[in-house]
Amino acid sequence: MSAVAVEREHALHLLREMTRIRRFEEACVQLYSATKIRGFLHLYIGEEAVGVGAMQALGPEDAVVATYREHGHALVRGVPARALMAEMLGRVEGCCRGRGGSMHIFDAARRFYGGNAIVGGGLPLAVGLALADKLAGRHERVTACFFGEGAMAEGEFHESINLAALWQLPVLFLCENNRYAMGTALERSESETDLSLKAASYEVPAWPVDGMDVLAVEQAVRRAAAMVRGGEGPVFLELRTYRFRAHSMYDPDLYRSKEEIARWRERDPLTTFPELLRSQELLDDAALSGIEDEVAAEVADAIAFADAGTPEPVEELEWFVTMDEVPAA
Amino acid sequence: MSAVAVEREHALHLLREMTRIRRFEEACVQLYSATKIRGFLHLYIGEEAVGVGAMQALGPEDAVVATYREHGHALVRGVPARALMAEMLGRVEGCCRGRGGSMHIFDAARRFYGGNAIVGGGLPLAVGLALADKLAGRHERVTACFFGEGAMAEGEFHESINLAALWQLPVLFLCENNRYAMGTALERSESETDLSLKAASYEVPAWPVDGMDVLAVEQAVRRAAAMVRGGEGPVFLELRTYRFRAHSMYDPDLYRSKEEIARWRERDPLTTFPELLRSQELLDDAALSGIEDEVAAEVADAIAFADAGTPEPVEELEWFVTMDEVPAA
Amino acid sequence: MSGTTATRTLTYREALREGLRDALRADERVFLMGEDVGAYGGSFGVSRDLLGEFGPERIRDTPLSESAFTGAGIGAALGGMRPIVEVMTVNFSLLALDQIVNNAAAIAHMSGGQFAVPLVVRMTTGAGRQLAAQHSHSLEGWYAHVPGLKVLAPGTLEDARGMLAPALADPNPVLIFEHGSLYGLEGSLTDPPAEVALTGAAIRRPGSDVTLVAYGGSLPKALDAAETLAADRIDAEVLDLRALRPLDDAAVLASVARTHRVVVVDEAWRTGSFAAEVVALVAERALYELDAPPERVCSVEVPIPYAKHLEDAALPSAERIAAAARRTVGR
Amino acid sequence: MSGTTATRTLTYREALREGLRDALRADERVFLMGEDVGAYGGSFGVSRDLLGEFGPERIRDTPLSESAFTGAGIGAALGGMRPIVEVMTVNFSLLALDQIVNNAAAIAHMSGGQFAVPLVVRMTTGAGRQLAAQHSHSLEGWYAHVPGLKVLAPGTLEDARGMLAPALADPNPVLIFEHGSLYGLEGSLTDPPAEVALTGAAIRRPGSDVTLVAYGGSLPKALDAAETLAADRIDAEVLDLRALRPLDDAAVLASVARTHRVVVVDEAWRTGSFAAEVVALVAERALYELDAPPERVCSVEVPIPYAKHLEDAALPSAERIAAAARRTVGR
Ligand SMILES: Cc1ncc(C[n+]2csc(CCOP(=O)(O)OP(=O)(O)O)c2C)c(N)n1
Ligand SMILES: Cc1ncc(C[n+]2csc(CCOP(=O)(O)OP(=O)(O)O)c2C)c(N)n1
Ligand SMILES: [Mg+2]
Ligand SMILES: [Mg+2]
Repeated sequence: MSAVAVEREHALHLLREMTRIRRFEEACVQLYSATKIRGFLHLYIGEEAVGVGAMQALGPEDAVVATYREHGHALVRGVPARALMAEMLGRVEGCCRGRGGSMHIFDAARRFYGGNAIVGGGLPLAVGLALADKLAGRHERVTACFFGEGAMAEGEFHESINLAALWQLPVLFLCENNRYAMGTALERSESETDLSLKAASYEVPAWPVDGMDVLAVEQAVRRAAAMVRGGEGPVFLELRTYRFRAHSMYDPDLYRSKEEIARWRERDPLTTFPELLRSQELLDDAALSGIEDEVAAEVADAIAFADAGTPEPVEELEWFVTMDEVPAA
Repeated sequence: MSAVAVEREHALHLLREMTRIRRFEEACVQLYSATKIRGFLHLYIGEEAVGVGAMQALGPEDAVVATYREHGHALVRGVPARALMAEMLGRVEGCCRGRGGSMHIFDAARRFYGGNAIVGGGLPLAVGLALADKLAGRHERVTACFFGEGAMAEGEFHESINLAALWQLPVLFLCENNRYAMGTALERSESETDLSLKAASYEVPAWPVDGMDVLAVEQAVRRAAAMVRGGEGPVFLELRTYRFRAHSMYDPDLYRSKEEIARWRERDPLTTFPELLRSQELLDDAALSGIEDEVAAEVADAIAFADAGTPEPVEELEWFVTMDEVPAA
Repeated sequence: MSGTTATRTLTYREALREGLRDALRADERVFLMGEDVGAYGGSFGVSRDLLGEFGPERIRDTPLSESAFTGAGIGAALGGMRPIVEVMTVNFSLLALDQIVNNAAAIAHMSGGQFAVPLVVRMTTGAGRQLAAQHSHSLEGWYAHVPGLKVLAPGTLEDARGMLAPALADPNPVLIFEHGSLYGLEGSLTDPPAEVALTGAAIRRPGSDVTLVAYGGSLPKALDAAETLAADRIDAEVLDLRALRPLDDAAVLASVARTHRVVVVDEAWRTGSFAAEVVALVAERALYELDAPPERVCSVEVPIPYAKHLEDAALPSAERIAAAARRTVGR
Repeated sequence: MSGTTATRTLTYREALREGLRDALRADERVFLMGEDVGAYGGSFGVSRDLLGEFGPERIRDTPLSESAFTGAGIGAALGGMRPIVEVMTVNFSLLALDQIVNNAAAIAHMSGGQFAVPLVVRMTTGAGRQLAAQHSHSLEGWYAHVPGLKVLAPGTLEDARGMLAPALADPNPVLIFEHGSLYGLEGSLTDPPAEVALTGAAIRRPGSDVTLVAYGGSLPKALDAAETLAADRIDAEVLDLRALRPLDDAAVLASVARTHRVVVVDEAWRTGSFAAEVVALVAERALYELDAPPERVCSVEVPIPYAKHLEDAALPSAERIAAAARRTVGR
């Protein structure tokens, strides 16, 4: 665990955010078993330190692009748990009126641009958002793009990072290396498994970060974001992490050993970070259960809200296929 | 010019091959002006040392994949000038019955797999041809894939070289870096302009070669091909060259200076190589004009053959849309 | 079950797997390649257990790179192999479309018949599982537009089991679209399995009042609709296209010549759907046979939404098919 | 020429360029991005000279990476800009299709209306210049299949000049298909140029005996055919679709209701062509208006060959259109 000094309040904030994600995802599993959530469901359990740490470096003016494994990012970005859970349940009160579901969370007010179910599909969007900022002279803005290590084999990754580097665009490439793309281990996907080295071949500053350490992530992303804001072009970070659960609810998880999972569970940020804080006397039982209670209440409230939500009237099915105007930013 | 010692006979062979390409291409220009050749026509003038040098390292069992700028490769690979010219003129005597034209030269007997008008489109094919060899245990074979430096920005390049490296396939990646993709200079296309460095980021051995020096090309490709045949996976060569003509017959050539072209013309392999041979007393006027005469006769014969050729009967238009059997290899 | 051939119960998924296993056993040149076909067992479980029997060279996991591995399948076919490329779903096949259209489909013709591309590409298609806009496409009609390809849509266990062998024997690129909602379908097959034709439509239910043309995932819906209609004494014929390219024109026209009414079911969006082709065919070549305007039952023209009730509302259903059929017979 | 507005002669290419120049001058948020739009002057010369006036930020050359720069156009539109992406030709747009279908077309709907994508994508389409199999596609019909997109096909100088402004004003992704054989077309335009509607079909030649439906590069052929037919006293109406999506159903149906015969011209391959959609529309909604089976004049189902006589034989021609029209009137 990193030795970074940390303010108590901020430390508890980080812990609370990671806990919110964990409990939210656990609730999703139950709701899936109860057949209230359907379709593909990809959980962020185990990877919370990445989303939480990274999001600390971003302000409301920045943009975020994520993948189908984006509940955590959305929550920390400020999408209300109610709107998120209502989306999972396909309610009109959901952040996308129930049309997107788990893989397509969008929130215009928070500049959260999805939620993309095509691997690599968000990368060109991020380049374009950053290009818009550059052309419009909005120099302080950053576009943060999350994607898995599996996406790096796609042509879209190559084309997008080259464009961003060539045009010196303010994109923060945040690669969540959880070692597997569905069942495909990194070694069976990339001839060069040092992903920072790969990214550096585009003349992009790049380095690996311990993605199980929320403080290390925060620190690295802050540094990277500052470089990007400084107009020096994109930066790439490889955030080394692990998903504790199967790829999706359909995955029989045949491709990795129980031992491997157990080893990584020892580094669970929801265990190690509280331990660190305790060791620094920043956290005690009361504070911890305070957080857990708060979060439990938030999640319960979100579920109740979603459960009580309404399906969008079928008459509205064809709304927004084409738009009558560009919604105000 | 490289200081490689060279047998006279081989030297004259190389010169003859380069001359064949040059004169063939010049004839194409004239036939284009005479509106006998139509469509897009991309000339290899200036780049002859690359195709000629490289092809020396390949045997009949090897496979070749090229681009729309492939007359030279086809000629040196052994496609008869007659069949090639008849193809340009859209005759049934052409190597593809006049259906392919300049951009789609194929020759099954010579394992010449195109002729591809989609930039980067041949790269996955080359990977597959090499995969077939590997799976079938044909270990001595190489698949040589020619492509321009512009193609390296495409996702297909990234995906293909990664596959080849990951699976250790016998692919020889031969990048013809003529500094421009149509009007786009390399610096405006790639964030990293050292292409060998780029290729090396896939864990593929890669190095630059003077593509204006036919002996240097031959030597490098021989070495690379030997590595590939040795089962060590793919090798990438950046062949630094220049096209003296516009991109195609449509190109007004607005994007580069006359001075730049003139500087490169000083390195014209059809000037420098004869000079080298003369300086080593391997070539004299008689031998040179012997070659020119031979080549002139070959090209004239090809044109006459093509001119006298017949259009494929329109009734055959729908032949080969689907095949009734796989042609024997 | 009685009779001389044994029958057994299995799923569409298992039928596909048996077809794969047989093909891999029968010909050394056959191999399966795609994302997660090996260690994961296939994203929809079709290739589960094959890695164990055939090893990683022949059950070949690929990185996420649809264009390159599909193109590599084309190259391997040119190189003498008989590859089966699994593109996980039709949605991702957009990333490989250039290779399929510009190489697989074109090389034979543009080389003047020097080459053939004996490649099979399998993929999942269709909606109905709340996978939302980017994972619910039905784009097989696009592929059916392209000369040089053959496009199959097995809608029965027999076809799931049997189409692969003739597809591999065919010298041309053959695309097989497996509808995602069919994998769990149960049914019985004879043992040994029957051989099936590669192409050609099949009458799955004879009838005299109206022809319901369907394929793939829409076939069960059309059969359901026919049952409902039967209860109202409307006798619907269900014609399973089986192959979209080549289309069995004659079978469509013959059925319409008997029933004089036609409803075409297609899960694609209506505008520019393959159903439009079938309707156009009938209008051009059997206009005077028609006793009522032809009908199409397609998806509503919206990106398919996640919420179940909205998704259901967007897709063809037995009810919508039956209603369309009723319109054609005026009841 | 007389009258109060001046007219002047120019080419389709120049008309497009004027439209671009005006758009760039009118709105700071507009920029043009694509391969060789700048230093080279545009692969078909459309953007020549614009780099000088607007500079490399707004006339932005891209590397060969169709997916990324098209997707970047979508992102830039989401970020408040009004990008015009030039994909050199429809052939290469296959490499960008995922971005167009899964992002540009879907984001508004799947986000529940939170976003719009005010993007314009221009590309060259069509055959006829001996560019052979990989460079001769007519795939605009595929795009017309996709809800969320608008698909335009300017077939006249006026539309070439005028469609860009309303396309940029539209909050949705608009694709403009410029047929490669039209760039050199000469004609005259009024000064100041007339405003044109974004969508809606236009009768380019009124007639009473048969409707010739065409668009883009097929429009001049249809008009030629109409002239030939007139010489035989067959009075053909030529309906220019102008937009394939949304399709102006009413205009098609109204014309057929007048003429009772229809020939649809489309340079795409016949099976699954957009022409099938038009024929299906007529069959479904104007069956009893038809006095003859509808006809399609499409490309022969082959990868388009290089040799001129074979290419000509593969493509629709005024002769084939006229022959089809004659069949509909029984002469
Ligand atoms: C283009 C594309 N191909 C395949 C898929 C199917 N798929 C969904 S997630 C996934 C694995 C992606 O792995 P990675 O990028 O590492 O992200 P992770 O799921 O590990 O977070 C695959 C293959 C897809 N959604 N899109
Ligand atoms: C996918 C694709 N995009 C664009 C084009 C148009 N185009 C043809 S050649 C070319 C330039 C290619 O440059 P490079 O790869 O360097 O090869 P060179 O022509 O210099 O030999 C372009 C942009 C194409 N044919 N294919
Ligand atoms: Mg991963
Ligand atoms: Mg080049």
